[in-house]
Amino acid sequence: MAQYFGTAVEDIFNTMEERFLPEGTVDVDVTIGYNISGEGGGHWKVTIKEGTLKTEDMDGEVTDCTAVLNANAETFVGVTLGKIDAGEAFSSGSIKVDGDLTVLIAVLPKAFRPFKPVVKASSIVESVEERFRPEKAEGVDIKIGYDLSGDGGGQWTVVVKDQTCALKDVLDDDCTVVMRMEAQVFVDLNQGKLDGATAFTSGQVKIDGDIGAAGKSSSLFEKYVAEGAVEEQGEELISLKCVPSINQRYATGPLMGTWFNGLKEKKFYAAKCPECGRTLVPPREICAQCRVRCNELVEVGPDAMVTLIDVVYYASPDPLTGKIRETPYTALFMVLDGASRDESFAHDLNPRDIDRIKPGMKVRPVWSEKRTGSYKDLLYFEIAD
Amino acid sequence: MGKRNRNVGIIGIGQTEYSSHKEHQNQVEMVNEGVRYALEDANITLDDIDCVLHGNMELFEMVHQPDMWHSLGSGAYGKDQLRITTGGTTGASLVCAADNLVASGMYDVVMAIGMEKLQEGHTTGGITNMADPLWFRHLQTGALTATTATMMMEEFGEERAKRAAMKYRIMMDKHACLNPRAHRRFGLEYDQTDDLMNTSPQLVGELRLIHMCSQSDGACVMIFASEEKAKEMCKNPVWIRDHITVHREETFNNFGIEMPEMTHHYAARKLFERNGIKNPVEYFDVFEMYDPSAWWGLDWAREFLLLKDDEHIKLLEDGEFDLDGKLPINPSGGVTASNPIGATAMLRPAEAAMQIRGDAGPQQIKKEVRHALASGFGGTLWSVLMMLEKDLDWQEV
Amino acid sequence: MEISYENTKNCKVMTGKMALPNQYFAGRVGSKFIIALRDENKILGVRCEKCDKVFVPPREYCEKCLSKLDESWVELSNEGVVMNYTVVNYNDKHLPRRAPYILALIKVDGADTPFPHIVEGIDVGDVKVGMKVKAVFAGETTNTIRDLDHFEPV
Amino acid sequence: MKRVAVCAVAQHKCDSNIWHKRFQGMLLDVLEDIQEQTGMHFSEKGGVRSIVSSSDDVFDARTISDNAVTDVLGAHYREEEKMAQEGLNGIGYAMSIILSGHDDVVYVAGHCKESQGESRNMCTNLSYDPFYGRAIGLDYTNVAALQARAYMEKSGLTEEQMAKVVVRARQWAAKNPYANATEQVELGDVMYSPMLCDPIRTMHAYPVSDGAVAFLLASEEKAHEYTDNPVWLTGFGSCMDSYFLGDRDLASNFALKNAAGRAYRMAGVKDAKKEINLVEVMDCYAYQQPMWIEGLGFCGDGEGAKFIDEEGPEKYNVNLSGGMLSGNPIMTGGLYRAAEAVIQLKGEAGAHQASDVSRAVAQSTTGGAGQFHTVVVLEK
Repeated sequence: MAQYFGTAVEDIFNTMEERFLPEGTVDVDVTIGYNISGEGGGHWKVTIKEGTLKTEDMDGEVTDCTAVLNANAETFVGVTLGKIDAGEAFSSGSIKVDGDLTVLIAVLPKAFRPFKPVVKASSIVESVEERFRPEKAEGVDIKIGYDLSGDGGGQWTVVVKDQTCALKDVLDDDCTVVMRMEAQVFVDLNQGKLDGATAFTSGQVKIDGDIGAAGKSSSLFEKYVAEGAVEEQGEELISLKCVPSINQRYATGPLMGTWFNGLKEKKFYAAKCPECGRTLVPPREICAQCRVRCNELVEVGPDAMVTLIDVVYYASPDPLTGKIRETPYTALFMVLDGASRDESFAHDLNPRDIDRIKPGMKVRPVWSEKRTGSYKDLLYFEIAD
Repeated sequence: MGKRNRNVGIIGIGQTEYSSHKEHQNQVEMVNEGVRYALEDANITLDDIDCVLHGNMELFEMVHQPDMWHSLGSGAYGKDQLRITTGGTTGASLVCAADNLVASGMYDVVMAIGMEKLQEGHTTGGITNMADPLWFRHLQTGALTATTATMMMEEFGEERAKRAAMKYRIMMDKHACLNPRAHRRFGLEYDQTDDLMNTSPQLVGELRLIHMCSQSDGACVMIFASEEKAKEMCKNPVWIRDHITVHREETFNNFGIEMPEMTHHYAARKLFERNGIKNPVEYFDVFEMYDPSAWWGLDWAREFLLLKDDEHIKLLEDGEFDLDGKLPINPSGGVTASNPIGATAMLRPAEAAMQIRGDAGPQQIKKEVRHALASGFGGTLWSVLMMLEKDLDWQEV
Repeated sequence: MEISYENTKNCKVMTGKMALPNQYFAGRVGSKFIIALRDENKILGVRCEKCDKVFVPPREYCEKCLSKLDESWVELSNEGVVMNYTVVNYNDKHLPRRAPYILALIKVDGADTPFPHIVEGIDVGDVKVGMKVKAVFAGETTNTIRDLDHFEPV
Repeated sequence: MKRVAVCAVAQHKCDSNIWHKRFQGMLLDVLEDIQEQTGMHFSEKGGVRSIVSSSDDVFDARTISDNAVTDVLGAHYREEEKMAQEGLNGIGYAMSIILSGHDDVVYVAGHCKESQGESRNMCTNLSYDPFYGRAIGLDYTNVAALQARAYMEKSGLTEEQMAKVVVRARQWAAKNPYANATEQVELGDVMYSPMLCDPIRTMHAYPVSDGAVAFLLASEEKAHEYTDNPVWLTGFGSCMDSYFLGDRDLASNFALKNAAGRAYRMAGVKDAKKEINLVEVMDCYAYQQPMWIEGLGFCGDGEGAKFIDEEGPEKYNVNLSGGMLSGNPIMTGGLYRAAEAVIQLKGEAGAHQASDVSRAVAQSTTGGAGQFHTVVVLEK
């Protein structure tokens, strides 16, 4: 099985079940397809629905999902392990997404615990020559034996002499010290998940021979760092998540106050500049161009002509709730009837009109049934035929 | 404007690397890294600094009066200190302010610090918080819009416009790949143009993920000195000739049937007029532009360089904005590569000054750079434009 | 419609809030300090040889002489002296305790600079400058200086 | 050296809850006031091109707070820079715009609405670092209390002297049409007002305030176009102290002494006591009036308390505006100080006009417990 950063593509899908977080997906109903190209790749379909997970290994190209992710195996593993920056992979096109990109950004982090590569005892032992620190081995002449039982186990001898280090995959008879334990215990010890003294005193590790040599041997090697798990193995860096929050009382003043009252009556009030006649929607206290106070409000609209259209495919999550608007949605720039020609007003379009909307079209506002004089009174605009 | 009281030279530049991961540093330590590099570059110590200028965007890190805390690393202890912030333009505003403060005679040596640690905040939330809470905040999500892309496709045809924007983007990436401090370095090739312009995920309309700027952490620090001090302290000071700032009202109400003159165009028109610059493309040897997206970068080249019709697209297509072209744009890789917001607009004059000094590193332009243009952008289409010179030989107009 | 700015009939106050999510990093130096509080119940400082001072909280570089300090760690005592104090008598969301409580500047033995912290285990009226206090560590971590929960009289 | 003139000032009346105006409306009021006084305009030919604003993103709850007010600053298609500290620093920066030759007229305006947020202490808590300061709940009130104790220890400042400062502030405030807290109080009212943060009592602390201030500055050559009665800005200086409270000597006035020294040097003032006859200090808490006075050099080290008893405040015309204790918002505290100094020097202070004032000093502070200070010298 092809491995990238010490991990096979399959490992990621095979561990989905155990990494799944049902509580994070209560309101979710999505299917995500994965087409992973290259050696070790394949096709998978993941269905997340109301706190349940189904992972299917597919025969061919996956299509017709909420979102389909296409990438080569190396990129996919790299991004999963955090070895490759996800944003960069998207930007540079080495990951492509069909369908709703926001699903991947919004759903996946809540649905799964991060993937951690499976570390094998053999990879730890086999990296011993790379991790050897000759400067610490002056005058050292020992043979350390490893006898690891259970899944992933085996027998090895590490020979340290003349400031060199050699690995043999047999257990020599004349070892200075032999350490015997379950392969998993060995992995946990090397990953700092298990304290050496505890393991020894509880009998999980048995040491034959020179116990002192066993103690000293640890300083002869750099700490083992699993591929793809650099950060976890590195020093702990403290971070603090918080949401500083201060309640506010925003004054409307007489102009915006009247604007909100106007919404209740389905009316738009613009401030009119007494010098240039420009209309400001929503109203402002001053005409920025003429630097004169606006003392008059005039009614404009409610219909408008569309000047520019922005179709938004990527909605940023609301920073407070994490909720994301349904995409795509359409933001309109328009000139309200009776407003000055250089003055645009922006609002949303009824999603139903998204395929038909064109610049130059007439649109009309759609109001909330119950209007209280707030921004919620105006729902969106729709094509007026 | 009026006659300069005295000339001001750039004598030191310090930049951290730009990245989205600086977990190993707190804000103070990141600022301090930039300060140490700038002092080292200028070959001076904190004792030589009279006044420190600080700027970032408070709500990105959500720190009130951050210069108070950052004084632990900014070198401001015991010194005069001012804090000027103007959103995205902050870094450029700090350079303008440093120029004014030194030229005034109030201070001889001023150190300006632009910083942002976007990883510590919520960039989109911070930008959305810029909108009026009474009306527009509920409609806005971040700073994404495709209005420029739409208008360019209308004017130049969809295919040509999309291809040009992507060529601009790949050019920026090629420049960024040379810059060891740049945050995003993809290694894009021009033969990926078709693929990227059609398959990079769409954010808004034809504004795709690949077109958009990064979110970075980093600090940029510059040291400025009066003519007399600069000549005494530094072998090759870079001189600030003039600068202009143009802000506009809060509302994005400029997409009506008639469009107003863009602030970028207004800034360039006024600045070049009062400095007697007839043909900016010929006059300047490098342009470091605040280009938040490839679409904006290409479109704004037309505004800042006072070009007509499709001249800017032709210059791009003919390779004249490349490193060996007539007017290289953003040898640093620009904002699509690195964007620590409070520092971003300072990177522009900093990188332009390094080009003039001739020590910009791998992204150094081959031909001699004597005249540089740098821009800042922020707010609701705010613009800062400044001119840097190798020699003190310009004529006051 | 004529608008009178003196007439407040149409003026309103809309409620809202400013709230943005943040993630702050303590950095290498800060992490070492907080981890020592949290895991070993030890207070660490850094020494600046040039300024001849032991600072706490620690910092990477000296703000005055720019000496690098993050390799000159000093383990400090968990006991110290109240150098200054106030009794906080108001309540607010950002405060760590309900009023009244004692906020003090405490100089732990071995340090040259005191730092602000909470003093408990004494009537708020009885706190005095010069009082000897000792650190009480928190059972649960917040990954801040409050892993040292408070000081109390010796 | 060239001189910079203050042609006009405008102050919005302070109040603890200006609920019926947006801060934009408050700024428009002071803009119109300045235009009325001076005929200032912004037209392409000969109009104002440079604007310096002052506001704060956290107090305004707005990212890029100056973006919200560009139009009411007259800054549409003009140069504008935001001083993101207390606004007196903006006066210093505006001076540099004129002295550098970059421009010869600058409009300066600042605003702050403390009433908008639920708690100003929550705002200032955000100025502390997340791990050591915020976690302990530091804010500008409780760190001021630590400084108050240190200064009381050093100078012997008593409850009665602090009460005297507050009583006097209210007396002068009653004569100032722009002041917020004008209700008259007796010594006992202050001395037995509830403890806010020992030793700071509720009446020692400035009231929550909303306000806006504007200035028109011009070069000596241009000033006559706007006024016949200019006041000259002759000195500016600022200074930063350490951030960590424990790194500082809280009672030392380190930053203020340096800031004042620089401003006096620029203005050619050798002995403040002899050459300055009006003082406006940003006394957010009662103990700060004697302490800042001391830092400005009007009495010896540790003699601020004695200064109060010896009627120093009357002798040197200290805070005839009523000062911060009668209510100005924190981000414009120094701007209100300088505005008062200007109208006093112009002889336009009305009921609270001092006689024979020729040179004034205005001071402001940013940060907790006076971490940073700014000093401006103004002359007739």
